Amino acid sequence: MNFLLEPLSIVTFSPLLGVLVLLFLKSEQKAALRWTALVTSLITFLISLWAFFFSGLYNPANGGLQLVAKYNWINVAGWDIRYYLAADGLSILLILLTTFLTPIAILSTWTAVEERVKDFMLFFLLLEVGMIGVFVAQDLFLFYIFWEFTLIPMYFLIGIWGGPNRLYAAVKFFLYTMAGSILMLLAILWLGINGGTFSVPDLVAQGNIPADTQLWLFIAFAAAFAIKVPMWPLHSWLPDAHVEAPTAGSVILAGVLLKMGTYGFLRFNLPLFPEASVQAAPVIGWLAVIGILYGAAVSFYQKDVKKLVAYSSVSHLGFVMLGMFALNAQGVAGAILQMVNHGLSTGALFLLVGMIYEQTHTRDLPVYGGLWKITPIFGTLTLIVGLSSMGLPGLNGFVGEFTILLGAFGAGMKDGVFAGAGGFWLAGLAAVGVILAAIYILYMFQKMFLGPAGEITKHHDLKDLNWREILTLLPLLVFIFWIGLYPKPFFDLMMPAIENLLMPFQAILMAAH
Amino acid sequence: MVPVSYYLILSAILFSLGALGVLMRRNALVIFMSIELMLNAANLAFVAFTRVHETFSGQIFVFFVMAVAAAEVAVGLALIVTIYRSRQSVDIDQLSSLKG
Amino acid sequence: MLLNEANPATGFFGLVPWIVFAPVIGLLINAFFGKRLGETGVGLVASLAAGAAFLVSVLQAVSLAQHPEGAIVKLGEWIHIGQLALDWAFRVDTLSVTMMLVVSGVGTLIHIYAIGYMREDVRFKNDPARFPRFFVFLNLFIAAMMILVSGDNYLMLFVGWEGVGLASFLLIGFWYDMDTLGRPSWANSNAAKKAFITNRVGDFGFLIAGFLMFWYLGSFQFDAVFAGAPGLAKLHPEIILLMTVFMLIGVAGKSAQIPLYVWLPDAMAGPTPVSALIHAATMVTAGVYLIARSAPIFGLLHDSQYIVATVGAVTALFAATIAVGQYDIKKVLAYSTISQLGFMVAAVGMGAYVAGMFHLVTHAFFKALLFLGAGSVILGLERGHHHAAHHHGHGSHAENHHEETFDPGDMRNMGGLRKTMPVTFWVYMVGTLALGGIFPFAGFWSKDEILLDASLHFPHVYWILSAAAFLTAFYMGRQVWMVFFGKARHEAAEHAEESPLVITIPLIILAALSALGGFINLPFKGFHQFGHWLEHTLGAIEFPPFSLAVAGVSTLLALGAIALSWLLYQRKPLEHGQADPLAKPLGLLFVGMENKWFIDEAYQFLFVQPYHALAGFLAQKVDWDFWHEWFHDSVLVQGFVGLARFLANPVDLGLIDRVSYWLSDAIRASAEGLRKLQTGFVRSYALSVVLGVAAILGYLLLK
Amino acid sequence: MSLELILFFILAAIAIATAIGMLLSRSAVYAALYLVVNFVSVAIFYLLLDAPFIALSQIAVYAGAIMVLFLFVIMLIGLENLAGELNWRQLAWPLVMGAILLVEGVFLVIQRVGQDVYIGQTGTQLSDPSLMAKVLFTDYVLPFQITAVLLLVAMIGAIVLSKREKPALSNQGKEA
Repeated sequence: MNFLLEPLSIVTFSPLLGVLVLLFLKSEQKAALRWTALVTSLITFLISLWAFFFSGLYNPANGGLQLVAKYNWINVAGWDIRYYLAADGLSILLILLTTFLTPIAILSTWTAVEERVKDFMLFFLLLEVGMIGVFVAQDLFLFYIFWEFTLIPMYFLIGIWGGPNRLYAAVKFFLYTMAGSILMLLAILWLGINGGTFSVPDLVAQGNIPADTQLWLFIAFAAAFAIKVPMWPLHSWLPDAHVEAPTAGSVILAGVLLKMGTYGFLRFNLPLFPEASVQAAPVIGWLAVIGILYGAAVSFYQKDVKKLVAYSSVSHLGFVMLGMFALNAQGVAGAILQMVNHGLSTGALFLLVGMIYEQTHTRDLPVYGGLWKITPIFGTLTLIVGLSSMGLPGLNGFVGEFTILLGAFGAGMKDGVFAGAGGFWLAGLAAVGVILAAIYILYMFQKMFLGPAGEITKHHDLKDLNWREILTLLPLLVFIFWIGLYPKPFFDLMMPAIENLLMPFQAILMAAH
Repeated sequence: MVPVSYYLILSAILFSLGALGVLMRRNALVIFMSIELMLNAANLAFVAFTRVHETFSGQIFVFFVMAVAAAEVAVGLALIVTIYRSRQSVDIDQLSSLKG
Repeated sequence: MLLNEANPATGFFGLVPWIVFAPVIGLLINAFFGKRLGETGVGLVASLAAGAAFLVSVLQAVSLAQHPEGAIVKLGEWIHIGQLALDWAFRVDTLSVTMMLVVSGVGTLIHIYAIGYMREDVRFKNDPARFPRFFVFLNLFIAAMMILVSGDNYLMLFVGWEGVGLASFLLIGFWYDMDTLGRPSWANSNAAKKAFITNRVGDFGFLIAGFLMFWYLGSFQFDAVFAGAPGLAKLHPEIILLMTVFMLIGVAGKSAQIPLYVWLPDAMAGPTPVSALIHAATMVTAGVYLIARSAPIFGLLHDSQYIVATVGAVTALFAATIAVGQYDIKKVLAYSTISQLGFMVAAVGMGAYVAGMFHLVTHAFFKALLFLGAGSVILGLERGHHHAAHHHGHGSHAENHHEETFDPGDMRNMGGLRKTMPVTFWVYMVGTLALGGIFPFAGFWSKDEILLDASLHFPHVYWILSAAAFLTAFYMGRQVWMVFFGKARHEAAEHAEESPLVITIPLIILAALSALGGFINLPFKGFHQFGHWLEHTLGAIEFPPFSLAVAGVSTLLALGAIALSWLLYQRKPLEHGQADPLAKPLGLLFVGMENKWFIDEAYQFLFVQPYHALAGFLAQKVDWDFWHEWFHDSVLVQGFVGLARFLANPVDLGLIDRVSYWLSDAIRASAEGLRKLQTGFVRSYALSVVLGVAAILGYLLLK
Repeated sequence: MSLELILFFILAAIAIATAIGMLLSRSAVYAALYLVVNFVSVAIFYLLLDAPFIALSQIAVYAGAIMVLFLFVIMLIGLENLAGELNWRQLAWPLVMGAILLVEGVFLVIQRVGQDVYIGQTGTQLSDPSLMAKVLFTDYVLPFQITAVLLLVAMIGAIVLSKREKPALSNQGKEA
């Protein structure tokens, strides 16, 4: 039973305690249900803070895996499957992002979810378990279980509490992700059987996969992750899922679930298949750039705010992928930070959209207009979050986007991964995305808040944000400014791990040129 | 010294008697008691084997069997009470709704 | 804490972060407590914040006088990844302090002016609750601009660069729910958006220049970059050229040069103090500052200088031609600003950094003066309009007020204001003479220095700039005659009233500066104080001797232009509804000037509409119809359904079902027999269990 | 023939006799009482086998708790006259099967165990309940916990099953 007492196990499974409490509450006790879920998720957040910063068990200067919990689990037929949890600089920010966003998302459902509150909270806490599990699992098999497990609560969150077309969206989300995962499962089995172990660090240490096999495995893993990210052109499920999902679902979907894809690339594809990663980098880089421009252009055309934000995710995650596959320190660090940034600002955008939707029950841009006059706090917060999303210097988005672009540009230099495949053009075109981001964000802001009063603004008695809503957004805003002005603590957390991660690539690139 | 086979034969006899009880009685309560008898017979064999193999496993199994038996009796008797309430009888030959 | 980090030997340098903190504190106070402070309180807080920044700037200048080498004050680390090392660090040297003084000095005056201006403006626009917001934005602008001019690396400069863009966006869109005439409209917010996006295009250039800089020179820090640039220029001159060209794109965005100047005229949608502060005196000069700051890079290649100088000169002339054809008092000034920025960019492009910066300073004075004067005129007309409406209005005033689209900024509605608004008139005259380049006003000295440099090194620039200077004097003359002379062409102008002291006092101070500002850098031996001041930063500077020829020609041109404008606009003053006297002689040319050479329309056609169409095509056709609806919902889903149907009908019904029917028949037959076994008696089931047990035991026994 | 063996035979006789008695008893109460005696005799066998803890558990759980439960239920549903329940014509198959089982069992024991296997001599250790507890709470802790849950579930199940359906009061109220 010791495995349950490991710090990371506690972090991962502590939401289950809340689930247990929820089971004993009646469906009618809505307040109690909400408070239970909120308090549980807050406790989980505190535990995660404790585990990483106050327990003394985690040393940020160490680039390797820490807080290791390693137990034998399934040892049959020569398979070596372990219960293996650990965290390092690549995952710590994402774990914290998950535990941080969950209470915020729960808080946002306070008045938005009135039906089947109990089931909602249950699924939400279960979802949190799955998400944290994905980020801490170091055994491929365990990872796969967590990975697939997240699908189920999300499926129900969309399918039960979603918009009018929720079933279509939920099924599409489920099938799309499943389809990618199947290939990954095959690759996992191949690795586990041929490598003699499912533990990622061991497999990385062995590292004797021939280059052509690597490429196949890379593609199989990438299939699952690219759909989740989602990379262009596999993004078709995203607008449906986002538009139909309830606000809290959208927040978590954008904030954390998409990061599982990018994290997958970072944790599995890069270290396990370094040669294949270098080979595939230009392709992924170009897909990312197309995604950046395409997502920005398409979101500019949207009339539905949620759809606009959803497509902007395609653009933002294009930046993340571009930075990651620049395979240099600036690019990867920027990519990880941008994952967090996207979680914060897009999460906040979804929250804001949800807050106004609760009052107006429409997300149609043309019926808004002139809102800033009536709801100044709401307008100002949306402006700040929007600016963060479009990368205004001084806010978090800029730090991520700038370092990514800088990294991508450096990868176009003569010894970088993009050197033979477009060079500076990748970063140059991606930088155009910065202009396009300004266009769609300002378009959205203008159509909602500026200009003369629109239909909704005229005919509804709209209220500004209340204290609970401000409280929901405040933590996000704090981090938006913090990361923008003083990102050092965040970079410090990830840099040692990034240096470890990039070590093999220098040799490979040296050999290639 | 008693050879262990004596205990085992006794256990077999008790078990057979229990089985006989299940087969020949119609009263659900008595059938239940017969089942308890069979469980006891099995327990006896367990404990006997404990002495042969010099390990606690047999005793511990008996312990678990008792716990399970207690649970089984609780549920079973509750069922009987419920059946009696609806049928005013515990004659199992009258309970033939499973007839094909 | 902040004080400790500075070198204690160097006086007030440690205070420099307060040029940013002071306005930030001001904006926070006003943002959170603005409603409670009342209008005067808000204005006071904001002005004090700007004033504090000015005070700190003065202290910097005092310290610099003793330690001209300046200092770098590090506040903290920002982004450190690998070799990338970006800090929050402030650079105090003569160049940055010059900018600080201009920004905070002019800024403070405009803050004070704005207290009076906005108090009336919010009432004309019927939304007094918006008053505090204006000062929040204004302080935000000061803070961002201070970051821009004081940053010690290109990225920190960029923070300010985008920050002022944001402030500009917010202030242009301050009356976001109406147009410049106060009618409900998207116009102002469109103008704001246009400004931000155009600036972003420039920022894109800036970013690319930054990337080149980092990967070829290894740093963003000014000293490190400048140290490495000459070496790179020898190895890869093309990289330096690219860097400067991309930087020029950034400059074109921020300083409104061709081809990105289009946002600035629209930016006049913002309240007049904004036009004065941001879109004339300070923000738009950021590009000039950037080039001056990057002098060690721009000076490396003649090609870079040539391109920059030409862009500046062409912009100067081009914008001046448009200014001639405008009727809106602020639009004329806006195009004049673009034109003057062209002068400055041309100057710094030629390597005449002192001349460029000199013109920047004097221009800040007189253009701020002109804009504020124009604001005063507009307010005067608004008052007059109200006055007239109250006296004449038969029936409902409000109705009258709303139906008539009176444009207080249209010069065709003015005339004869010399008598009704005397203070405004006199200060405006000072500004006009300074801008026109009349001896001994400030503009004369600075413009003359630019022309002198051009005549020595870039003759083509000299000719273009001279033409622009001629037009400058002409359109300013035209404006003055139309606004202040002749007789009123509208009843509002008849009843116009002079502005209160809170407005006129800043005007008078600015007028004094515009008149005397030129004396900081007289082009005679033994003077050149401003040049020597900047020499500490820019290195040794060549001071060409004062040329009577150049000065004489430019003065003659200016006087000639004013005379020409007198002939056209004053000898026979414009009547109400009469067409511009230039329209006939110039014909199509004037139509072009009037309509800004149709550049906006061209951009609309070339960029905006195609992007709209492309976005629509991608979103609707490609992403939705093709990819989402057709490919996913039709091909994938229907393909799956089709496959399922195939499996269901021929395969399943035809084959498997047949087999299964047969099987089921067989099973049913056997079940008929077997069901007899189901007696329903529990004991018979038990019996069969025992039978099974017995069988197993038997097997064990026989095995 | 040792004393132990004599004791064994006596007890075996009692056990078999009470089992048969239970089988043939006309009344459920008698059957239950026969069974109690049977359980007690089996408990004594446990003592003979050096398993005191099990023996006492046997008495507490079987003879005590379980049989009391039986008696309670018998009281609850009333005494049923079981006379005539045993229909000798129906008994052929059960008897045959019981006999087969018995024969097979005995033969299996003889075949597999043999008559000369004696009980080991280290019984003192096996009889120590504290040692047993140690094994129970280390190696078998998970089954132990699961058993606890099982008991809880059984308890809840029994409560739910034997709870009377509440009559629909509201309807009656309306009609009344």
